Amino acid sequence: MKKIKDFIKDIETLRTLVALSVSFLIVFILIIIISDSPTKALFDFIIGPFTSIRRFGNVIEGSLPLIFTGLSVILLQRTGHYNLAMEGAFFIGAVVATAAALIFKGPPLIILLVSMLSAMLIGAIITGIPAVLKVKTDANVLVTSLMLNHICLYVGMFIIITYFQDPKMNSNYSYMFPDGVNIPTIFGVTRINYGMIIALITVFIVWFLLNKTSFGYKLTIVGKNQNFAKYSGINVNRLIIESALIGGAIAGLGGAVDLFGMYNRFQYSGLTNYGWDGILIAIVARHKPHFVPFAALFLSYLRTGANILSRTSDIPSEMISIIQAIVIVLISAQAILSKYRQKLVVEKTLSGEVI
Amino acid sequence: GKENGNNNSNDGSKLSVVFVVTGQLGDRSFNDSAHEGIKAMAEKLGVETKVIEIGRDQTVWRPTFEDLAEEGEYDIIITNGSNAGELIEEIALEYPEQKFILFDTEMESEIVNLYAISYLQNEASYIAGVLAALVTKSDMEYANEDNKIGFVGGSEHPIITDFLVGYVEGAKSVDPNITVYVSYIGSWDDTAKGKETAMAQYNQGVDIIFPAAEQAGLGCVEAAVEMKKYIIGVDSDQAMLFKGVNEDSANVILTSVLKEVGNSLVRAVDLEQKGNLPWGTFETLGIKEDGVGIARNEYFDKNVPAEIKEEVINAYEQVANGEVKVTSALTDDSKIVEEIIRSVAP
Amino acid sequence: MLEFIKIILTPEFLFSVIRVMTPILFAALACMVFIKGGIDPIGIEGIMLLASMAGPVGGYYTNSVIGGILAAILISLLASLLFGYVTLKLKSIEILAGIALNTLASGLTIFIIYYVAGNKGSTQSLTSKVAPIIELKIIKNIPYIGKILSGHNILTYLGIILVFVLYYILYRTPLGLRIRSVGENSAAAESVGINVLKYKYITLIMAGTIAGLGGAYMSMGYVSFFSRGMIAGRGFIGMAAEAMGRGNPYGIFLSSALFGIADSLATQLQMLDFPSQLIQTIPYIITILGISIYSYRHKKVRKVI
Amino acid sequence: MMDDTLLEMKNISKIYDNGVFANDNISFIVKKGEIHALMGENGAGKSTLMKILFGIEDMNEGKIIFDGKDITNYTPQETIGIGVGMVHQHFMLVDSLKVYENVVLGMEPKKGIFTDRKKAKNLVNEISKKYNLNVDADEVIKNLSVGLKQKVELIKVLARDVKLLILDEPTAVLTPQETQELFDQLLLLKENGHTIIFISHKIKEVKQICDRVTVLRRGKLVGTIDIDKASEEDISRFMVGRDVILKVDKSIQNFKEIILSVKDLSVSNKSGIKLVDKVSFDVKRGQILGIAGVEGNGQNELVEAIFGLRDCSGTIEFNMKDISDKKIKDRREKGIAFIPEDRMATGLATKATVWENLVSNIIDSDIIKTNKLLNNNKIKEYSETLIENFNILCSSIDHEVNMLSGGNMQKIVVAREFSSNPDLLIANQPTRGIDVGANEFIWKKLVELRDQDKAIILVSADLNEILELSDSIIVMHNGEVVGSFVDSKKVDENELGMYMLGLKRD
Ligand SMILES: Nc1ncnc2c1ncn2[C@@H]1O[C@H](COP(=O)(O)OP(=O)(O)OP(=O)(O)O)[C@@H](O)[C@H]1O
Ligand SMILES: Nc1ncnc2c1ncn2[C@@H]1O[C@H](COP(=O)(O)OP(=O)(O)OP(=O)(O)O)[C@@H](O)[C@H]1O
Ligand SMILES: [Mg+2]
Ligand SMILES: [Mg+2]
Repeated sequence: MKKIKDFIKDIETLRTLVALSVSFLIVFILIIIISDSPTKALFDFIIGPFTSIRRFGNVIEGSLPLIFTGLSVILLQRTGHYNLAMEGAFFIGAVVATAAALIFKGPPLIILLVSMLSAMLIGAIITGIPAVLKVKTDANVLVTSLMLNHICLYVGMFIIITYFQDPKMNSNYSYMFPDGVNIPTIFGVTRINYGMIIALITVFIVWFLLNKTSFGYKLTIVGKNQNFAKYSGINVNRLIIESALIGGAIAGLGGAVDLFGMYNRFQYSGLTNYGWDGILIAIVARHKPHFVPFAALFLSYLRTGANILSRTSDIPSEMISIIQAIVIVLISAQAILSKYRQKLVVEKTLSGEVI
Repeated sequence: GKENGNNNSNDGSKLSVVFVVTGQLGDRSFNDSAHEGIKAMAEKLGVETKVIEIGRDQTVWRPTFEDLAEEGEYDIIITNGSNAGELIEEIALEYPEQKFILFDTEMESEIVNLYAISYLQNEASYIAGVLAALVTKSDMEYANEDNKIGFVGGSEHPIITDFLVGYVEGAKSVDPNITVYVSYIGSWDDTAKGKETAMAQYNQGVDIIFPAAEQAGLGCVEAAVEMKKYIIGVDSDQAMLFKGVNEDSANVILTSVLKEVGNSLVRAVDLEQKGNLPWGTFETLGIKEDGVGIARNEYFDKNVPAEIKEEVINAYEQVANGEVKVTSALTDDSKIVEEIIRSVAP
Repeated sequence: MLEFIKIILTPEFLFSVIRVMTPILFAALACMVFIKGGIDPIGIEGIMLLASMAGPVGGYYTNSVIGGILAAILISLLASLLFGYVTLKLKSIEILAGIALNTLASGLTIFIIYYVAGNKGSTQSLTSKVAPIIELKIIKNIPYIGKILSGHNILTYLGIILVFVLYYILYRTPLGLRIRSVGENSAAAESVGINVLKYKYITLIMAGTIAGLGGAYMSMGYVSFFSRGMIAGRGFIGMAAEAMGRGNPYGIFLSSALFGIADSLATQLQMLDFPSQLIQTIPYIITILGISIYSYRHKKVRKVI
Repeated sequence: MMDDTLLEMKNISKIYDNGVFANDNISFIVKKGEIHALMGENGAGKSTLMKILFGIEDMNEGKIIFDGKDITNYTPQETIGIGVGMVHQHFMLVDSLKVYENVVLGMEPKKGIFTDRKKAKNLVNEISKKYNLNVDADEVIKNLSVGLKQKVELIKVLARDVKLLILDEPTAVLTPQETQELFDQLLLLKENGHTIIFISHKIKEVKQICDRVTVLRRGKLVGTIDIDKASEEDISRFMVGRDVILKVDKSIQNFKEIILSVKDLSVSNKSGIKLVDKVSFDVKRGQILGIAGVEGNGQNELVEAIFGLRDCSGTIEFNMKDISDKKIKDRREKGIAFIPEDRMATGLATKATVWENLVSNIIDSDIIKTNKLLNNNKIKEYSETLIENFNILCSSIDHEVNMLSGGNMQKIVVAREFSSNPDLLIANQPTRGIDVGANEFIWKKLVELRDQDKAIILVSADLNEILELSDSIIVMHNGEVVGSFVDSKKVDENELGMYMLGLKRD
């Protein structure tokens, strides 16, 4: 006999599918209204990302930074605080990785390692600041972390422009990284690189931490009821700081991986927004690390499709953000099928089909 | 699409170009200027055109260019090279069949399917500096005693610094003791902050500001109108944009530093149609080549006193015939550039 | 340095503080109402952006200032209610819907102004309608003070009045009591027969209206046109100000003023020869220090007694 | 329908979203003017049934008729409108609001557009005076003790003119005196024609004031009987299916060495007022020390300070070592366990799962780990053992705790704290909201622990519990120890009461 738990899982999957279809339907209607060749547009949007290896590569590449920030958000928000500093940590991680790559001399692999470690360190420091301030002074984490993001941006740009800008470039780009200081690609045609492996290892580590260690258990408890955590003998303050540090290190690492995987010099001109994306990813993945890659792939797929759409069709580029918004909101709409679900549960329970 | 996009004049079919905007249209600046050029091509040269906006997020740039080059649907891809230059070089090598025209950049390697145009904005802003220095000491209605002029940038950026250094040199050529206030808004979009920044300068006795801040610079114009001061526009002929819509704004914009991105693109495509575009080279357009300049529109005529006009035109000629060599932030030593800017700091 | 202190004491500087503060104050007050009613305010940025777009567009079509402001309020109400529908009815997660709303607004505003004004950057080509400047009769003539307090945009005064009005509504009326109870413990509110949904929607309407006014201020007061992305993070800063003011209207007023001071200070410092990026960090550093010191003292006081 | 029927619930069925069959075809009738008891084991479905009646939960099937009107699909708003009031098992209070604000919420007196605060406060004061419920109208809810919160809940319903009053375990957190006062008022209400549904696990209480009792078991109706015709034993048999005698057989006292020694312990509140004032006492192995006192006289603060949940001055020696600087974790590791007064705020993370709540005290130990890593199988095994031993009704250890019935939540706390086999167990209201069967079980467990030469500090509002279990008793009044009895047999209920009310002291 089927467990009610599994049965509810099935309904949940069904709900997601229905939500997805509904959102695509709405998008479809929008496209019909705007476009002269709606079928082609829709094809480009939905199938487009799969029409060439390179495009499919784009989907996978695009998911990389999202995986890191998604994981980062899971850790940062685990203890129930609204730490948004992953945005700044990601950016400053890339800045510091650039600095390290351009300052240190040695074998490329060592430089890479040193750069990534420095990125992790600075990332941890950045997200750690709001946590420490919270614990020591009770300052609101949302406020301090939002402010820190701006500070990261400006200080980061200052560092790049003042110390590392390549005067040969007509833009605020750094010098080129030394030869071999990059993350090599796995498949020639695409830019999918070994950063993917790092990302997946990180996913595993986070999953492991949260599900297999007392540390992860304690984080969950702190997030669900601080009083209870304290009463259980958990050192709440330490955990708030520790989870922030780890979350920031992951975001910083994400910055470094994005940098060395996709570019050969520092070229961000502003905050990347991957941190905010991380919130979406974390929510869609229901704060479970092992769902993060899928959520990231999905968002990346959506974006790749939308980019192809705006390139190949007469749909204005602004529609991309509108379409994204619709899909994201509907995916998380819990109410879809809730009546049906309730009805099914009742039926199954009454008929004794499930326990 | 066609299987490749290299030949066009041969088979007699229409030349097709695509303008890839690595940013957004509506900046009232180089992207809009280029866009004007694209429209002109379609009208005057009968070229088939398409515009694609891909925003500032660099991760989507490569896939877009690769897709376009691979499909080969357009003969020429036109884009801004100051940020995307390096990327385009790589892709141009990868897809030798596809032609690219880049503006706002100089290419060093000689890639045969690439053509680049760069602009000596420092020359035009030199003229603006001359004008500003003359205006601030003049007895024009909104000018005051103080010998102070202003510059507002969006953020620090090599191209912005290039504008700045020319402006400062021009002003110094009129009066070496002049003070130039320099502020950065920290954003290219935030018009309110732009206004705030300009007002802070005006409150210090500055009476004319040259903002190079894209959209955020529009806020500076408002500050000028409200506080009865002057502005020098940037990139496009901004006074004319306000003509008939908002005369107050049009009247405080004494002139604009023009970067003729559109015209230069039209010229390049025209040459290509005639089979004369020297692929694999780059050209630098300055005042002499009319690639940059200042706007001499009706408001300039109406609002700028004759003796100032005369001196401005004088300076124009000096730069055009090479008598005056303007320092560049893009090619000259950054120490020297800094030195010049610092020499007039308050 | 002395020079600089002189600048800060000029009435112009203090005047600018109030101007800079205004949109943040609106944003923070809207966030406050959202949070009191138990609704995540992260979509404030998008709501204000839509309103700032609708102001000039509405003003253009109706050829009146009131028309513009009403259009701004209307669209932010729509956005706010849409957010409500999606989260309350479809039960989407609030933060997600809020972020989506911000994304939507950034695209939709450009889409609309391109349609209306033919330009993707701004609505400058539309004749502008600006909310009037108000001279305060008596105060105007007081030396120094008059120059600081008089002559602001009518919306600025409205914002300041709203601080008090909201205080009284939230803390002194049944409506406020119900909103706060619904926001903090909806089950408790429901158990005494309060229609939770109804008050959620009232919250959305109130906060939406305030956010709409804030957006209108940006494009019909601060400057006279809409430009792409013109809210530029002020909604988020408003969220921060709300938290810093600990959800109390007066506290929020003070923290918005602190933001205004810090921001104006940085603008002044820009003119000195310091690295511009470092100066741009000043408002944010001041905020972090401010909230830390304030919270620390609060915490200590709480501990001692 | 008979004339004297006020409420009829017909064939009510309720299945929660997670598949729990909480009410299975339940029908019963409440007559006008009666006090009708609803009884049953923890998780029997009492609260669910009442929530359905009140309109807060939907039902899957059934019909509700009130005063001749079909109110099956009424919202709480409408239910309140027709004169039904309910005091919920778990507080329905807005923490940051003041007492009077909570009371008038939804029926605010107005002055113009403003709330008439004076009137609101007067209302609270009037009712608290009339029903002897002493609460400060201006105090903020989150500063109140559980007992006071319960009083606010009562004032809340009494302030509304109700025909039918539903009270879901109102006496669980009241002292005996308070309970008596409440009963006097309930009887008064009854005289005035009001009807009351009264949920309680205490058969004595039910016998005392109720007319009829309806019993549920495992979601099903067992039946309704007249109180007059049934003895306490009958009722308990009806409920649990067997005789329950709430009495414990204790072996004679056999105190060993001192395990806990508290000297001059003081605790102050926010405004510097001493809640616990220089309290000193010892607890020995093999001893159950009862702390008696009227709610709010410092018992709570005292035991929280001993466990480390509050700052305090003075010394606390455990096994001869000063532990007053030690963290809670250390105190737990040294062998102290604690059942807190407020299960919802402190004792549980209600949004966490059942297993997460069961293992919080052993998370660092090897019991649920292999190679230092959490082992799901071990966790499952461990949790299920506790669930079985303590007879906790829950369908899956992965369910959130807030899906359990109140009594079963309490059992989770108790099970967890017993599980570490502590040297000293501090039990603050351990049997609050627990059914007779489980109550008996927990008592037995406490005595067992004592007989293993462990020590127990028992705080309870239930004097009967204190007298029944304790070897020794201290009485607290106004933060001070006003009486202490090494042998609990030397004192009776009345005398204790005198001490508790501060009328007598050593
Ligand atoms: N011709 C110009 N006139 C005025 N401003 C210019 C000009 N060229 C560049 N700028 C300014 O320099 C900035 C950098 O331009 P660029 O084309 O290198 O890339 P960008 O993506 O717009 O830069 P960023 O992302 O740093 O804002 C532009 O945003 C613009 O404001
Ligand atoms: N929100 C809920 N979701 C799922 N199941 C629930 C929920 N609330 C209660 N239940 C389940 O319904 C059953 C009946 O619970 P109910 O609270 O009605 O019991 P009760 O008779 O009031 O018990 P107690 O005496 O312990 O308060 C229990 O098995 C409980 O686990
Ligand atoms: Mg002057
Ligand atoms: Mg119950």
